[in-house]
Amino acid sequence: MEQIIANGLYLGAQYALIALGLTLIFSLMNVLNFAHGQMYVLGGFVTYTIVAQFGLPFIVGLFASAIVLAVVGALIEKFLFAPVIRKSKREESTMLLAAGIAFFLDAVILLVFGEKQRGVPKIVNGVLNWDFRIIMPYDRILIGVLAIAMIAGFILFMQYTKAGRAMRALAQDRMAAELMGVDVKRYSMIGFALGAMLAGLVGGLLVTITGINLGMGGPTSIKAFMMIMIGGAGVISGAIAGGFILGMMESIGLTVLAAYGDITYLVIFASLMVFLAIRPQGLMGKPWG
Amino acid sequence: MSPILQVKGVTKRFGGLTANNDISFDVAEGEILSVIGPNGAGKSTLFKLIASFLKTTSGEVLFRGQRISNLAPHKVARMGVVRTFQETTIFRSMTVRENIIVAHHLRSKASLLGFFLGTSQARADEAEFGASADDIIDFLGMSAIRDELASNLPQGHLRALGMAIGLATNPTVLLLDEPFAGMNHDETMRMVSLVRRLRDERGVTVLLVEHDMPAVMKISDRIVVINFGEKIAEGTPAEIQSNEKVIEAYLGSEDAAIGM
Amino acid sequence: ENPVLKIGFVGVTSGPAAAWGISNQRSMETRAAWLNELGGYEIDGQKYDIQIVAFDDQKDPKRAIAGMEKMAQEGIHYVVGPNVDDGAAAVRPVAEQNGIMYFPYAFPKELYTAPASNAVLGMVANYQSGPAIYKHLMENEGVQKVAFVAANESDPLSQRDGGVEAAKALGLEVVSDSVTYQVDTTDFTPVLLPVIQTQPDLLVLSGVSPANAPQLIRSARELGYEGLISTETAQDATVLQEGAGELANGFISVGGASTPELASDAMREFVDRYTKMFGEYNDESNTKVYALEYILETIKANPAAMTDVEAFKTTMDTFEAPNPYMVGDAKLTYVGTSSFGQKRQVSVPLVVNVFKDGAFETLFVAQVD
Amino acid sequence: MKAKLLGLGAFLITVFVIVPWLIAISGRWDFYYTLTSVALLSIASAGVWLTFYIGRINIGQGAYALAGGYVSAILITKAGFSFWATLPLAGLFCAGLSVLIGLPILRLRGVYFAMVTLVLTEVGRLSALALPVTNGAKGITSIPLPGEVSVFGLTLIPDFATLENPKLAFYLVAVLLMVICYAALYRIVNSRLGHLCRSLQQNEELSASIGVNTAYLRVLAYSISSFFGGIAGAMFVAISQSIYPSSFQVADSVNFMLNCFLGGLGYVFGPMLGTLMLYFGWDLLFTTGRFQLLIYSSLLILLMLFLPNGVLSLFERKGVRK
Amino acid sequence: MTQMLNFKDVELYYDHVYALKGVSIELNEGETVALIGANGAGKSSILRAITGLRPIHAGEIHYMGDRLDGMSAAEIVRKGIAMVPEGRRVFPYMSVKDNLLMGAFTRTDKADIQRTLESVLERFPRLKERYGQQAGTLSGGEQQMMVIGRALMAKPRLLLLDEPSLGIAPKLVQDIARAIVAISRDEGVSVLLVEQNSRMALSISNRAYAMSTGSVALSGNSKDLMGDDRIKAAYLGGDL
Ligand SMILES: Nc1ncnc2c1ncn2[C@@H]1O[C@H](COP(=O)(O)OP(=O)(O)OP(=O)(O)O)[C@@H](O)[C@H]1O
Ligand SMILES: Nc1ncnc2c1ncn2[C@@H]1O[C@H](COP(=O)(O)OP(=O)(O)OP(=O)(O)O)[C@@H](O)[C@H]1O
Ligand SMILES: [Mg+2]
Ligand SMILES: [Mg+2]
Repeated sequence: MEQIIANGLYLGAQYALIALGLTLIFSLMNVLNFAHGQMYVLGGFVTYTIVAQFGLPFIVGLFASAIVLAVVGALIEKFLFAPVIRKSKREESTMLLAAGIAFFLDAVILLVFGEKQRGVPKIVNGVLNWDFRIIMPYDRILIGVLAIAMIAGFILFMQYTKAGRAMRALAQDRMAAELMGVDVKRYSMIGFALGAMLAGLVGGLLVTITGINLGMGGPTSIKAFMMIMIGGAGVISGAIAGGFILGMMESIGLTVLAAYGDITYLVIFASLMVFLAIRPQGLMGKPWG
Repeated sequence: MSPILQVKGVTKRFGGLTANNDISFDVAEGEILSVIGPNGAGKSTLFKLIASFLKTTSGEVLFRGQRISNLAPHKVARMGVVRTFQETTIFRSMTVRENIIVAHHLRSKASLLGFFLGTSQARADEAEFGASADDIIDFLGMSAIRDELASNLPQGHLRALGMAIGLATNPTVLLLDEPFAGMNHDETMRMVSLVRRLRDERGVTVLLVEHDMPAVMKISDRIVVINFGEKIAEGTPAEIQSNEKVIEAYLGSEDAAIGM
Repeated sequence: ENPVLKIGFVGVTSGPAAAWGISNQRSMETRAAWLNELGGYEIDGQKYDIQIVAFDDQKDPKRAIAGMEKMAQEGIHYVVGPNVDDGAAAVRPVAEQNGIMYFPYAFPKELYTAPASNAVLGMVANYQSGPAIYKHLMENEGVQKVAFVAANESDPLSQRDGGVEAAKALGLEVVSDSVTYQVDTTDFTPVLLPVIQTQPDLLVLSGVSPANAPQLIRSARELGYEGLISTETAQDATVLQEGAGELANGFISVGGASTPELASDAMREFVDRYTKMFGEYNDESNTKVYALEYILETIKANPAAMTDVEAFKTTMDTFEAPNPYMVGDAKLTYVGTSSFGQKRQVSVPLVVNVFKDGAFETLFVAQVD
Repeated sequence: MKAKLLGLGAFLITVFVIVPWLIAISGRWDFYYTLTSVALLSIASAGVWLTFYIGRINIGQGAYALAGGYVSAILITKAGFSFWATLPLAGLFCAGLSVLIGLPILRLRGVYFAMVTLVLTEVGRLSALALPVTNGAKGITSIPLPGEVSVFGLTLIPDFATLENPKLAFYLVAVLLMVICYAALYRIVNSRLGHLCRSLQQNEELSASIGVNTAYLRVLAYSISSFFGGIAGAMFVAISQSIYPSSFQVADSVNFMLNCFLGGLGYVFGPMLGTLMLYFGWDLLFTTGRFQLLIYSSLLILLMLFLPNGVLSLFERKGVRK
Repeated sequence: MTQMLNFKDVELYYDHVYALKGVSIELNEGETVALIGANGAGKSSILRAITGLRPIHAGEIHYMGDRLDGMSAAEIVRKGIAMVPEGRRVFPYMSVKDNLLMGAFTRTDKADIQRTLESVLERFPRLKERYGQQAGTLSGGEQQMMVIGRALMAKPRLLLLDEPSLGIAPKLVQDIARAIVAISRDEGVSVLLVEQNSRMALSISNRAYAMSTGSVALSGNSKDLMGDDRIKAAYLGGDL
């Protein structure tokens, strides 16, 4: 039982961090960023390159991932999403753009980093074994703690800084925010960059544990979609809740349903659909979903 | 004469908040009845309950003696009880005329399959809707904006369009939520006389929520006042205007310095 | 200028499963460039330049059909691929209608059993390697209890079912065979927890992709599992080293011909050329060097086969040529009679490897008939 | 009206006469399958477009294509049905299934609906893997080609197995289906049904207030959409003579949606054009080798940048009125 | 009196609808100017043009010696112009406090912001009671007060109000009208007020412009206009 909870927490922390970036971008621009998973993969490869290829410390790689992805995010927002949103009649059109960007990043990642699975050496060795009730390698604990710290940092940033407040305002009413003197173009870009940066950071964190390969992008996006759906799209607390809930569901489901094997995920997915049918806005969703 | 609409002890709670508390009143056929009250008093909620867009917590609404609360909203509309919205609610990317034509849905005699196949009944329906839409446009004096995209209209025209949509359904009882908001005096008075004509010429019973007191006093046969979800007064405009409770809660006393 | 002989490749070279097709395509391209550099490949006294025509099917069976149509359009009669079961099954009608022999890396027996006759299994199937491995481990390591895990996808699940059957036939006790995982799993601890609790002696990762293998191994070891771990698919040493480090030591997988004990000079040169051409070798390619070699050698043996697959089929029954990639007097022949009732499989050595400190060591070598 | 009829005639002549003729003289026989795919995928996309038309982003069409495929495959292999009988049955089965699924999930809007349908595709795949009737991971293979249909000894459709050129036959059937589906779609959009769908797309509450049974209409549109998905899936099974849980997956569902965007959500024929461009585009870029995906995605992004309202918006008129 | 705002020969259109066909209005420091007119006359468009929410297609907008047209909304706000838009536009999921603080977004002096905050809360005691509540759950009247307060948080020199009485109960409209008078009197803020309640607007303003379909039909002293027959007929009505 303890093990299940520990696994769920660890999974939940990393999931929540992924979902946060996605939900931030969604709330600011109403864009469902299909390329989020690819950004995560890119982050992983950047850290891999810095750490495994250049032999620099892990923390440098992590920072590099954050910076590279923030820049990529900013550029994508400024030159792609902003003009398309301005010109298109229905905001869903950005989905095609997002999908195009996802394909594009896939192609770039394949050409630059190759098709192989990559990983960096463990950053901490050893395994915590509490009487066989909880078995958890130290590096996982470290990554989990780092992820939670980042989530906390992000919440504090959004809640108490001027930029955070500006972004929240922007998400709720663009025009009103503009009238408050918020440079909406700039803050949209910052928000997108921040979202991309979060994706990159998770990629960088996880490359030490799960490694990274080009195929992880698409499924990661889908998982992230599920999380923000559970919690409520565009809501920060919802993304965090969704991440932890999905983490727990996987952890519990895989254990409880192990005997039935093939249907674990079928059950998880189906119960998700039932949940949403009952609660169309997710847990903490706002009516504007 | 038995009332066309009876609101019987209607209560609505949202979580801990009681938006409507045990409200009862009757509406006679062909009457124009206004519901007034401070912001957040529960007027729009009451309308939504009558049109069955919300489910009542307790109590019921009867239309011609038949219970209509908690039915599906389209069924209530079909019976002839139609609401317009407080927010300017229209079909944004249709033209004014298209908006009104679509709103004729209830009058179609042909089935959806019939429309799909283009039967003669369907074509007759279409022609009739077009003609009727033009009628309504003329009636409301909107011919200048007939083919304008609804999303381009200013506030005032949106209200008029909202009402046109309501009219197109050929209602027996029409619920208008703040139809005069955002209109100046001149326009308001035109709308007032339109609503009157609607009642006089088409026999429509009208319920309305409005904050424009001059208009309310002019148009209403009777007024119901709600405060904090409770009915605090009911009567003719003259009675309401001099009701101390209403003045205190809602009307305020005249102040020449600000022209009111 | 030599005339050109086009050989096709239809497989997945982009997206999540890109690794499978890319290692495939690259090994073909390496070999073709090599042959062309030598002045072309001689068939019936005429030298041909070998050209590889590749089509990315994105792991979509519908695209795979389009790819096969493209091959037919290009006048190609020999195609390597597709990489997965559904694609291999989907292209069958096209291949048969257009007279194309194809060499899938997919295991469904119907593809190779009559009335089907145009598909040739390009590697050792798991239902052939599995029993050999289990038997070896039973006899040498005293394995009694086996557990299986597989990704929740067609190919791995089929392979798991095959493995379970084989293990039972050998008299092994299967303690867990129902646990599956999504390919995008990022943490395998919850997946493996119930499996490890059944305390198997051998943990089989059925049809595991090179991306998932290191994580699974790592999670199992971190959970305190001390038994053996094996798979019937080919793996890449670098990937294992990076992803699991020394935890991967002792991991048993199926390899090709590049293990030092077996590799001939030609194999080593192949690896060199591959590395030069594409920057990095992929050990998975070991199992994928053969298909092209078989096609060319068979055509050489019967030049009529160049345009006529029926001639190819007849030749297959008696075909034999030296295996350039292996030391000793290994032969290229077609096998499969016992599995499919006809010779529709290339004969490659069944090399079983053990991972040790960043490289594979040969555990044993067997043959498939 | 006249222009429309002319356009229709030109289109029919193009797809039924000119295309086969061009293929015959150019010898590009591979285009038959490409165009057959385009026709079938555009039918599925048309379904997705219809759900867009009621204001729902549908990323779940793959699930219905898969279900349709399985229905056809199972009926043929296990119950001995003729393929031609299974084709409408597959569509009807999907329509029925979509009513069950649609009733609860169509209450969702915006991204919530989109994401639930995305999950639905995955549920489809996992169900196909888990159910016994679908033969699980092993799929259903060696499905016979469509057989003969005859009435009183008169052969209406020949047995495909005996045909010299089944490619052409599949092409003609697929295109015929496409023409029928788009004709139906066109009628839907341009009849009152379409206007009501549009009202739903723009404001469901208001729609209900004018007496539209929104729940019914939503389910109706969704089931028509799923019907399209089902028959497209069944046709593919006939061509590949096999089906696996992965025959239609998330990527397909996403592509169906992209086809609609690319062509333009505001145009009935948008999904057809979008499918042609996306599918054919990938095929044509096959010569660019390892840069295929890079070029393809770059083109996609550029198209979106310059024509965010779909390719067909190119032909729209603009102007300022005083 | 110094001129503060000069809105000269401005033309503006949306997709293909002309909203302003050469409109000129002026506003002096300390003045309250009312804009009245029929629906769709272009009143809101004038405010949108001033704050840069909509680009203008001809004409010029000058404010205290700067040219506003071409500037972004954010820059214009920094110049001391605050607007209360049509339909309130609160940030519904932020607390009253955060909404108010958003109003001071362009300001940096924390102590000074705090002082303004206190004065706003003093002016609208209701907001103090609801300080931590989510703005979306406020009643219509409270929301209206909050957005006026929010605009004041920017310490503007020019305040633009678009139909502050829309959908507000009569008693609250009176409160709002009094607040506007007080703001202009106490803080010397100039006000440009768009109103449908013409009687109220004319009573509390110094000057007024009456608009009809994209141009100015009448302008002048509010007192005079109140007596003007044309105004009476069109906007005030005889029968109250
Ligand atoms: N869906 C809902 N959930 C929770 N509370 C609600 C909901 N709808 C309305 N309320 C609350 O019920 C109360 C009554 O609201 P209602 O909209 O009926 O007021 P109103 O009288 O129409 O006010 P106004 O004149 O400002 O339009 C308000 O406090 C409002 O916040
Ligand atoms: N976003 C828009 N797109 C297209 N046309 C618009 C838009 N906003 C306003 N218009 C048009 O511009 C004209 C002026 O509109 P504006 O909002 O300025 O009027 P207004 O005087 O404020 O009216 P009201 O009192 O009804 O709010 C109207 O004819 C309207 O149709
Ligand atoms: Mg209301
Ligand atoms: Mg206005």
